[in-house]
Amino acid sequence: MLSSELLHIGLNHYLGLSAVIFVIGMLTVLLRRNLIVMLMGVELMLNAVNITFVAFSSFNQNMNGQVMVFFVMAIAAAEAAVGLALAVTIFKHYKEIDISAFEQLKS
Amino acid sequence: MNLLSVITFLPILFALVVWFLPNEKHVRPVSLGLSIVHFFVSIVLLVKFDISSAGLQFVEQTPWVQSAGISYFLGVDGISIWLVILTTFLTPITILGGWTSIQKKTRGFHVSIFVLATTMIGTFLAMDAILFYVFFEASLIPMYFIIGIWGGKNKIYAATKFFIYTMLGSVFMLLSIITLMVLAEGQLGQMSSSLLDFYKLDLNFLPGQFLSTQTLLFFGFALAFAIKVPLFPFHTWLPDAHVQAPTPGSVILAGVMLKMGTYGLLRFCLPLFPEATAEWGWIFLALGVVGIIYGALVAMVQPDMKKLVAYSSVSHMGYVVMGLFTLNAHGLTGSIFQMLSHGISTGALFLLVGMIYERTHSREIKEYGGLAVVAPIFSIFFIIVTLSSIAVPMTNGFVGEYLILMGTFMVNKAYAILAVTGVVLGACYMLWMVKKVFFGPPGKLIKDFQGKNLDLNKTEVMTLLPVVVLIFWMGLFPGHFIKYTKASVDHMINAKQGYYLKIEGRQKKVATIKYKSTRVTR
Amino acid sequence: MNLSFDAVDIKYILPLIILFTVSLVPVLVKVFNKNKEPGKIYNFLTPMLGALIAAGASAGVGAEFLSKGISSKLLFSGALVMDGVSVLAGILVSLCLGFTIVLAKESPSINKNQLSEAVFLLMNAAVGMLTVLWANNLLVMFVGIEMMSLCLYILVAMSMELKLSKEAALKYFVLGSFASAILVYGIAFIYGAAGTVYLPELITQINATLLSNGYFLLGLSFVLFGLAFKVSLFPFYSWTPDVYQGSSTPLVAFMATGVKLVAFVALLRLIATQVLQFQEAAVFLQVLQWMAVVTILVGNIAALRQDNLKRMLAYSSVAHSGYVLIGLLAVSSSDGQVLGASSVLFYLFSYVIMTFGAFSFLSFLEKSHESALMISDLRGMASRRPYIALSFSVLLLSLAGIPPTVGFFGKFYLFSAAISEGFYWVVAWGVIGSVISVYFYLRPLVVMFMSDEQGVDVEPSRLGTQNIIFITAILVLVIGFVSNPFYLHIQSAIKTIF
Amino acid sequence: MNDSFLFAVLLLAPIFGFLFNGLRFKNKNYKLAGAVASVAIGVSFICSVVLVIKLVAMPEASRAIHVHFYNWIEVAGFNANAAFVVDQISAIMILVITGVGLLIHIFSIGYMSHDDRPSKYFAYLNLFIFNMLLLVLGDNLLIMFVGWEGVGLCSYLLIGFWFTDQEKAAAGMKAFIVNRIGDAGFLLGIFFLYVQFSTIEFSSLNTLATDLAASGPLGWSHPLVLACICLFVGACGKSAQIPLYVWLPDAMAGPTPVSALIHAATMVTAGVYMIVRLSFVYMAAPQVMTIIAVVGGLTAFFAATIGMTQWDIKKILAYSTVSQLGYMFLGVGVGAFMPAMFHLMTHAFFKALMFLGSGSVIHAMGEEQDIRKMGALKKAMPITSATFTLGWLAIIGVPGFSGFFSKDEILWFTYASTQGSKWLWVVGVLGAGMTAFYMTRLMCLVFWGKSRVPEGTHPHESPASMTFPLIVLGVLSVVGGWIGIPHVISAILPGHPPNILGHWLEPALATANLITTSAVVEWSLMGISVSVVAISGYFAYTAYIVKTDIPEKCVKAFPRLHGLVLNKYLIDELYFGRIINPLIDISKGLWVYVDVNFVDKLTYIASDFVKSIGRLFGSLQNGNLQQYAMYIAIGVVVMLSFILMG
Amino acid sequence: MEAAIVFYGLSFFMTVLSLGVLFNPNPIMSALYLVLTMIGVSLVFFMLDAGFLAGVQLIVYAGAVLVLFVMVIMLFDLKREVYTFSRGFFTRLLKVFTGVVFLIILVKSFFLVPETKELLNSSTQMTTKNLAGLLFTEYIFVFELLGLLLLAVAIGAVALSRIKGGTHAE
Repeated sequence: MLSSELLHIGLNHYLGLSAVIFVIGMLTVLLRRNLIVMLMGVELMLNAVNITFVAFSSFNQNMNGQVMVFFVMAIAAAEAAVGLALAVTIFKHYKEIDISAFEQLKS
Repeated sequence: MNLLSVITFLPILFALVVWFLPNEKHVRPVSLGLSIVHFFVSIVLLVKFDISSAGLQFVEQTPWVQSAGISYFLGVDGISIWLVILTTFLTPITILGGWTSIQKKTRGFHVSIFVLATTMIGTFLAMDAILFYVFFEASLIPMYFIIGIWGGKNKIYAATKFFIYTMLGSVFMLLSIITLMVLAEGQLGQMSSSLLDFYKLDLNFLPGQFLSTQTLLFFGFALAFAIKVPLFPFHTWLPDAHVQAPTPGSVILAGVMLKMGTYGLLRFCLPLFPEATAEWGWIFLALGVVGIIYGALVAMVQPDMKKLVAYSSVSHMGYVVMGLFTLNAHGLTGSIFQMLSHGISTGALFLLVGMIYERTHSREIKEYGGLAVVAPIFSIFFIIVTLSSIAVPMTNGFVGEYLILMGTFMVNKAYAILAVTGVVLGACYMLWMVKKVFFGPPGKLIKDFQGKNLDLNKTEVMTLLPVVVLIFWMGLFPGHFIKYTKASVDHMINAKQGYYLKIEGRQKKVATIKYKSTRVTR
Repeated sequence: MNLSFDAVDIKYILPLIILFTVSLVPVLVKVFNKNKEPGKIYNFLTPMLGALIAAGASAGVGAEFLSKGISSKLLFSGALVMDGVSVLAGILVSLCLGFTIVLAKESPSINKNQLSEAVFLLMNAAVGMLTVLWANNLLVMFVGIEMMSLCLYILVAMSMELKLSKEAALKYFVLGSFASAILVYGIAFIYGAAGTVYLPELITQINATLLSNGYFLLGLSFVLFGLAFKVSLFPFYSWTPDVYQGSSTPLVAFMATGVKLVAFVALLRLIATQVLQFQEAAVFLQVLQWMAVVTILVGNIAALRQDNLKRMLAYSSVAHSGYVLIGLLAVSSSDGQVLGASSVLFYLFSYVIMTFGAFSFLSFLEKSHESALMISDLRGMASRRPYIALSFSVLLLSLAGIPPTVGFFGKFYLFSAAISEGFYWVVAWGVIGSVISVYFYLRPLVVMFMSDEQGVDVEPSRLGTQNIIFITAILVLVIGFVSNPFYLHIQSAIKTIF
Repeated sequence: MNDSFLFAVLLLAPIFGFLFNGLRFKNKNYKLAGAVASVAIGVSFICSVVLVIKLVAMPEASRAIHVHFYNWIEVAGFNANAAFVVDQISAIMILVITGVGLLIHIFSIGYMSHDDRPSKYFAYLNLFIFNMLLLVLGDNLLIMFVGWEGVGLCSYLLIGFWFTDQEKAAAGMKAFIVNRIGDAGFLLGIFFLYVQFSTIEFSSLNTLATDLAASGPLGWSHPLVLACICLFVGACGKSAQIPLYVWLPDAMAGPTPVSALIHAATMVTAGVYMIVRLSFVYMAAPQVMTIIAVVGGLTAFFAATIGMTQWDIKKILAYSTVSQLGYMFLGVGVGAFMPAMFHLMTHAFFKALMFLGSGSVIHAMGEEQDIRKMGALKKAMPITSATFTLGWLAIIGVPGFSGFFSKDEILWFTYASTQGSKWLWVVGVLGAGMTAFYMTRLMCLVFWGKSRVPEGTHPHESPASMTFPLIVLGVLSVVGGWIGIPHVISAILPGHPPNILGHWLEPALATANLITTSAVVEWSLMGISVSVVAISGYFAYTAYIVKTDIPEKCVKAFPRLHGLVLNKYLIDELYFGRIINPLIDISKGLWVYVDVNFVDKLTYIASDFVKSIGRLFGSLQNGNLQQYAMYIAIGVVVMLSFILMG
Repeated sequence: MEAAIVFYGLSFFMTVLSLGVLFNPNPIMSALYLVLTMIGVSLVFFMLDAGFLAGVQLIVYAGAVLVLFVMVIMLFDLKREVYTFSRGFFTRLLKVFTGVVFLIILVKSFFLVPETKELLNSSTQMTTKNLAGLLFTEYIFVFELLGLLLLAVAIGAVALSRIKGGTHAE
């Protein structure tokens, strides 16, 4: 029973995979100090989202999901661009990319 | 233009006039003149008032926010008329009271006073709950500035406390008003915040249970007013506010603003929630009694004159609240009368304390002594006002206090007997202060002023004279005043369940305004 | 669904097109001018005019709708919807943009060497905002939000001020992307569960079965959370004070008003799908109630201890989000919809006016890009600049909800909507929050009017900013006194979305 | 003349005097002030006389002139009209008040000649007369109360007239506050009566109470009984009865004519007057009358004991007044309303006389009041001495003098009334004996014996304006009693002079039933009291003139008792120690602990609580970006789990 | 069966690789792990019968975006980090715990409704042509907006890199 359920790869398996990657991406953002690696975490999350979209799209036989993946990808790229530009700017001024150096604004 | 609107918004016009007055030196006399004009305009109201009617008179009603059933609805009846006159009467007096004590930003001060007058009159005249709330809350702003800008050393603390404390109460009132409006929508078919519509509502009441609509709403309103009154134990903002406020501020605060609380109780709590009032009124009777005794006892040991008078206000307002919750004609009439007389006598007391403070820059009672020698006229005025404050017959204080006590006695003998001790204690603290300040050998402060003229000047005498006249007028001929309130009070007693107010006079557009229903029926 | 679109549709998105086209002008001028910063005409007047024309175009759309009696129109095969809310909010966003450009021109914290880029980005952010307002589709909404956010990330970082603005941009960017990821994850789940991301289709799809579907619940939650981040509701508000404090003030004015307005309209559209009206969704309502209450309390309480004026206003804007959420709660029930939504929109409009005014005041006073305006700096304002001080007081009192300002009526509508749907305890906490808020709103008043020492000297040259303060203050009073026509317009606009 | 006009003049003449002098209060022309004031009172006196003549002319059954000016307070059935009445009772009072008042005004012209502010003094005095007239003329309880409080106020002002002296000011305050306690009782009494009868008019009250009493005895908790008790508390305050008598001795701080007018002749008798006014009501509550009788008897007795030990001439007279008032209350308590009124009147004459006499002495001695420093003033002040002697004879009750008739009448009623008791009679007689003792002592030490006047003081006779009133009052002290000669005495007198006063008052008063006894009993009781007085007076004469060491021996024999009595039974100390100081302590406690540290503290606690939450949020907002991201994550997780699982 | 093996194997590798992104203290290594994960994602797309997207994924992500990342890392000359993770042991623990709980909740909620659908390979609807069709009809507005977005971002990124700020800019 159990094994057959495990062996039959269904929608939830893909979603589970995407969830794993999403959570790992999230944890990257939460845990890593390096701004660039944090960006990578965000990318991971967006990729997980893409897997979800595609999985739903394929299992539901609905093409719209794939179109959305297209947009998400573009936006992920744009975000990466902005993030890296920001990183460059910051690094240029402070020679520092560790976000724990930026804690002036608080309370 | 309706008379009531004129009376309400004339001060705003005056405020603009004063604000744009080219020469700051003219501000005082012009304001005084304008405020006296205002007073006479309000006298027209008194003259035209039909004393035989319990209904609303001079009604003015135009839709304001139709979508929520809010209207600009002014009306006057026997309950509110004197409070309006009291306000217009005290305004010139406050301006005179600030004649010398307000030295900086005179323009702003007079503007604040005028704006304050508008908001206070509006509070008393508004027959629409939201309009009432708007005026009620808006009155905080000018008062806040008056305390905060022209106040004493600790003015900011006092002003903020005053503002927030009062606001705390009134937001729950807002909550209750909105609930009533929503109920009105359910029961009358349209949202309305007109008091007249509120009176028609059938509010669910479960005897003995706190969590019933009527009880909760009752307490929502009552809390706001109890804080404003202020009823024990919500009174602690008052001494701070009074001590820090400038003299005119104290006069207006004690003279009129506190009455907004008792007026609210009378206008909202009693007629709107008859069952809840009957069931829970004892709390207010009891708090009134506690306030009377507690205020008097605490006043007895105050080292500061203004604080003493402030606590005496707590005591006196305790009488008013007690009178209101007797729910009989004697108590109600007494309360209305006491509101007036407290406004006059306590206002005058603050005025007097302020006058002497200006000269000596101290309010410490123990530093005075023997003031009567160096300031005999001042002493005479002070003692007259003191007598009014301790309710000596033939002064205004007596009539109200007597009627309230009698009303209470007819309802609950124990409370009345307890409250009567307030009569004794009142004499104790006031006379103690009089003794310490005016009598005895010259005190520390007075020694410095020996030989100098500490007595009142002509302006000050002119300020106090109308007050004294009124003190005796009200004391000797209370009938002149009671006759205006009689019909309304009787109506309130007779129509306890199912209270309603008729609109007198011109019936043209007013009575029934159909609001567009805001609901989309899906 | 109609899979084609009409060229006439372009007419309706004219505001967006105008904004984008005009946004190119300063940049192009700069490019063709050998990278030299163009003058006032291109950097200021043209964009201003563009913003105004965009607002006019929005109004024109509205007028056309009114004259033709159309309530709403779908554009681009249902990607966008033009209805009353789109029109009204669109006008407001365009006006905000215009005002922001005025502030930006006069503010010291905007780099005058990059003003053209800043204006370009601002206008593109506005394009994103308009998109969100018009979005009839979660994907469009997402892309619009991203467009708006990405422009704003860059704008925050472009401030004259070096350290704090970069930190703010960093935080805004990382947290914003994080939240976007959550939002889009939610869209994915909604897509998966319902097979569509079109809001009108969602309305037809939503039923009890869908609401017990785990995908849909996840999706709905994530979308709500993602939008809650944008409007800074608890527990997603943490970025707000830091980002607002670090950003240049004109930009904060734009973010605090425009972004919030837009994101709330998005939330409104989502909730207007009546998804929360089902018994199964009651748990969402509970969560939202708690969010509202805690947001109000957190915002107001945290603002109490702030001495930095900008940070204080930031926290106050957090609290205001909580208030708006109270109104949204009312939208979630079937008979409170119109009332709730109108109250939300009215409150948002009033909030936009007063918040914009308040931030303009900060912008007016800032001496240099590095000056952090403390409350104590306002000393003696009343005697030096009585009218400005008075206007600011009016704005603050309105923010505190003291009658007869528009802030009071906004709260009044919200509370009455919520009460008629029975959210008594939420409203009770709301009013307690507003009592707490009075304390910190009064602090600047105290300093301005009640202390006599002198504070910072005011630069007298910022006429535009000054006028904005006056205009907003007067609006606050006028709409306070005559709120009814405004409310009725909003109500008729709201009726078009249901 | 029109009745209303007469009343108006009667009442307003003093007010005119008050305003005239009050508005020029800084003026030092004592003659003008005094003249105006005296004329004002004189006008009132004339009006009173006219009114009384009118009254006499009326048929006996309906002797009352009612006047209604306007409705003072009128609320929902409650009517307190500004209405006045002259009937048999108030007729006596207005005559006494305006008559004696006039004399005292005249006396004051001389007495206040050296004062700084004579205008103020006369203004107050006139105001007092006005209030006193209100009190006695009022047709209902509330008007009476107005006067009641008004006289208290004037008393306050006049006691503290020399206010620069802390003690005098304090005495005034004490008087007012103690009176206020009584007034509070009075108010409650009014309430009880109003609740019971829905009226506060005297005539209706008396009729209604009589009807009520006819239906059977009333229990303690009946409103009427409670009303009577409360009103009696009021009377105790005003008339200085135990336990509220403490203010009267202190009240001697005021100018002596004031003591004569207010604290001997008129105001302090208001309590008696009030009870007499309500005699029918009180008759309906016999248990309260017993209380009154006991309190009166005890007051008479104890005040007399204190009087025996005092050295201050005015204090002695003050305690004597308290004691005499005790007699009056004893009288009303046993139902002897007429004798009480009679004693009230005679007491007004002789006590006013003695006070004025003492004033004359004090004036002559240069404000010296200690009788140990006087003596043998007979020679220096013959008129004062002579008139004082008349007063002395009257007060100790030497047969033939006014005090004899009135006091004896009271004692007879005490013995013979159904309300009375033999024990009370014994107390009364003992009191009379002591009165004789201390009054004789006073005479001995002041006027007779050897002079102990200190060097440098030259006592002299007072001016005519002061002696004239003395003479008039002296005469009245003698003849005043002749209008109320009891039946037994008149029976043996030539011409059988009728009991004019008795007949006069009879229709207006309730009367107690007397036990039928023979005239022998009455005569023997009279004999006993007279002999007790004689023995006691002789003893005093011996002790202070003949063998001056006796007092000291007595003191040494009972040092503690003497100390106790000398210190007025430590009642003041008791009040201060047990009531006033604790009250002040409680108040301070309330202020500090309840108001500042509890009620107000709660607001601070609330605001601190809010602030500490603010600090908590502040510490969460630590600036770390990843921390914020974590909040978002946690928020998502918690809310998700709530949504999906909950 | 094979599909299951492939899926599990791929999932395992992707999980390990993404954990590598998370845990490797050297950013450049993280970037490489990310590239590998992206490739894994594109494989997943293949498995889900979304070939076009898989290609785009490879080109856009693994190609362009990652090159950007690596370039920036190179530019910064980032070495192995001393402080890899955020401060505070308990905070880290809390974060990890949150993540785990999040995962559990997600996975649990997937199974709230019984799964019925089957993956249908090579269906006629799911073609690249259809994708393009949708993109240029139904999604035309978003598509165009995306263009604006990219333009704005491009200009913004340039502007950002040129900022000087501060007083020395004037």
